[in-house]
Amino acid sequence: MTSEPAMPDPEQLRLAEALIFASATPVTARALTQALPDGAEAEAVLAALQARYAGRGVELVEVAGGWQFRTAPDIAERLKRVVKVPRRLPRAAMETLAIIAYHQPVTRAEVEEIRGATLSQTTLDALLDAGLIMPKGRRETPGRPTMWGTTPAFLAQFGLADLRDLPRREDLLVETPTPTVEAPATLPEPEAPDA
Amino acid sequence: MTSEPAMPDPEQLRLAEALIFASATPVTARALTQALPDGAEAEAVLAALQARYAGRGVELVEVAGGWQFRTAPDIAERLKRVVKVPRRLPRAAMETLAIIAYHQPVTRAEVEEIRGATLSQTTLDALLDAGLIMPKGRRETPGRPTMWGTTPAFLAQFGLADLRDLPRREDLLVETPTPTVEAPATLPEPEAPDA
Amino acid sequence: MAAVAANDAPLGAEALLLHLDGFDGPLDLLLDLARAQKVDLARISILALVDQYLAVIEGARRIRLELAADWLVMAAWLTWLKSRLLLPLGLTAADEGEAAAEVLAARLRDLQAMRAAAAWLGARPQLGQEVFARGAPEDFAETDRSGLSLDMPALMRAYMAALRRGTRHKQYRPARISLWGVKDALARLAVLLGSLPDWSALDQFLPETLGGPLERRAALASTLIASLEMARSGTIRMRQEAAFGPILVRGQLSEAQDEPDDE
Repeated sequence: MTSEPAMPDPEQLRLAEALIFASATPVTARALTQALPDGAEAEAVLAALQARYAGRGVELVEVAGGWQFRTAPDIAERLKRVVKVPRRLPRAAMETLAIIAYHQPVTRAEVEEIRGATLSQTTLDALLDAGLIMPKGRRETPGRPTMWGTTPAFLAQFGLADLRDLPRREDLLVETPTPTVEAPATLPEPEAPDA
Repeated sequence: MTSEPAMPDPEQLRLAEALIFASATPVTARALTQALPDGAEAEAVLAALQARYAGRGVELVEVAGGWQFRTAPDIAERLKRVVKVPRRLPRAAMETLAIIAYHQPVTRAEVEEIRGATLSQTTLDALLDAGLIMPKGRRETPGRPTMWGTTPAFLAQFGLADLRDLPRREDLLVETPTPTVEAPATLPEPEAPDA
Repeated sequence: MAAVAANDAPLGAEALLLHLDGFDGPLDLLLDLARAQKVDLARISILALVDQYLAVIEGARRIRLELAADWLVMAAWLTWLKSRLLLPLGLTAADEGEAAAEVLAARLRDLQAMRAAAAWLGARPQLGQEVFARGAPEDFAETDRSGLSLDMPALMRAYMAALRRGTRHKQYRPARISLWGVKDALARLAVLLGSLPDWSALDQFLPETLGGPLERRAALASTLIASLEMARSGTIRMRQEAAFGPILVRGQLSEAQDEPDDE
């Protein structure tokens, strides 16, 4: 045995390469030794293999006590792609949004009246955070409750040019229930964001 | 552009190498083209990459409509000693698979007719579990029997780029192969464009 | 797999049975017998094949009578085929035999081809058997769940659901149908007639606030009945100039001025 690292047998290199490639977990030097023919030096084989892959798209790295092929970090960065998985709004939020869209400007109490359910702060916050609704002044009644309306972002999200593009309420409801809160007789006036 | 294949940019080679290496399934030339910078020639990059890996422990092969790195077939025996390998398909399953591959879409009754034997549930289940076959609609005859065909996983498992890679039926009959003798495992030779 | 190359040597009865069990049915056995003829499948002798098959089945039956039905069905069919094949050429029955023999040969070639295909597939290095893909694939995809998935149909469904629930929660009160009854009409006529000294059309005594046509007709009918009632008791007088003409009423107070023109 010489002290300088001898170039390992190419067949050993091939076997190590295939084994590490096919393994689902990092391959320990010990496991590699068992796979290699007797007398082979796993360390030398690994070093040679690492040198062979140096600077390539895939590199041999030591992780978690074993060896594994990993994409070179700079390439991994370039291959990274963002997959957008849009969330759906919870049902309560969607219903609240729809009511605000059709009845704006509308107070929280009115939304609750129409939905027949209380409107939680979480739901309101979710719509505010999503930029879909905004305050539209206060109603001049006792308590001066905040009125809510939709934002231009709401229109953009639904691909509407204008609030008037919402389907008419009459076209939606076969039997028109009569909500106690007065809905605008016609359609809500379009917002003029830059008026 | 010269007619002789120019050596692709090393960075493109790194990127392609990493992309195909990382993927769990074969990478199509189209997907590669999208990942490469504009103007890069996927075919040339693939050819260069294949040449680089020729004779190594891991090889680049064209399967199931894409490209995939796989361990070299000749080290199968040595790898099997350390890598856990599932059971091979029994003869009845292999024959059924061959019949489905060649006659698809084909009904169970037709498979039975060709084999002159009933097709057991075990066999059908084994092929389905392995993801090698799938239903391909129903035949518009009385009873509307399900028709079967092979999956992309079938191509991947047997290292076929395409169903057209199956030998022609006429060629199968020319020299009578002896089914009981295991033929030596041979992969299609990697093309070495500048060998 | 005990099937191959067992046909050249004469078989003992026991071996024969084992042998049969090794086949996947009669066609499988026939193909094996045909292959034993060591000629191209296109040129096998169907007649010789039939004889060999029948000999095997006969041998097997001697020791096991309950041989599976499909072996016997095939034997019966082959016996029929043999009888046709032995007929002199030119007879219709002989032609039938030739055609049937050709079908059988084609089926054997078919099965043979599929056998070969299975062998070809089996000889290929299989993924997960001889060759292996990357054991630890990497995924560079990062999911971004910050976006919202909103669409009009969902908004509409939500709106309708909200309205339905909203109305369901309210107490149901059937709309009050208030029809002008005879009692009401009697009271109204009694009050009004005093202030109307002259003949007046009956519909002038209808209440001012009437909903729809239904309410109007109901009020008119009630008022007519009320006025007839009052006329009968002599409180008022009524008259009608022409059929379907306006019905006129007036109070009895001014009876001095007028002729009685009942009805």
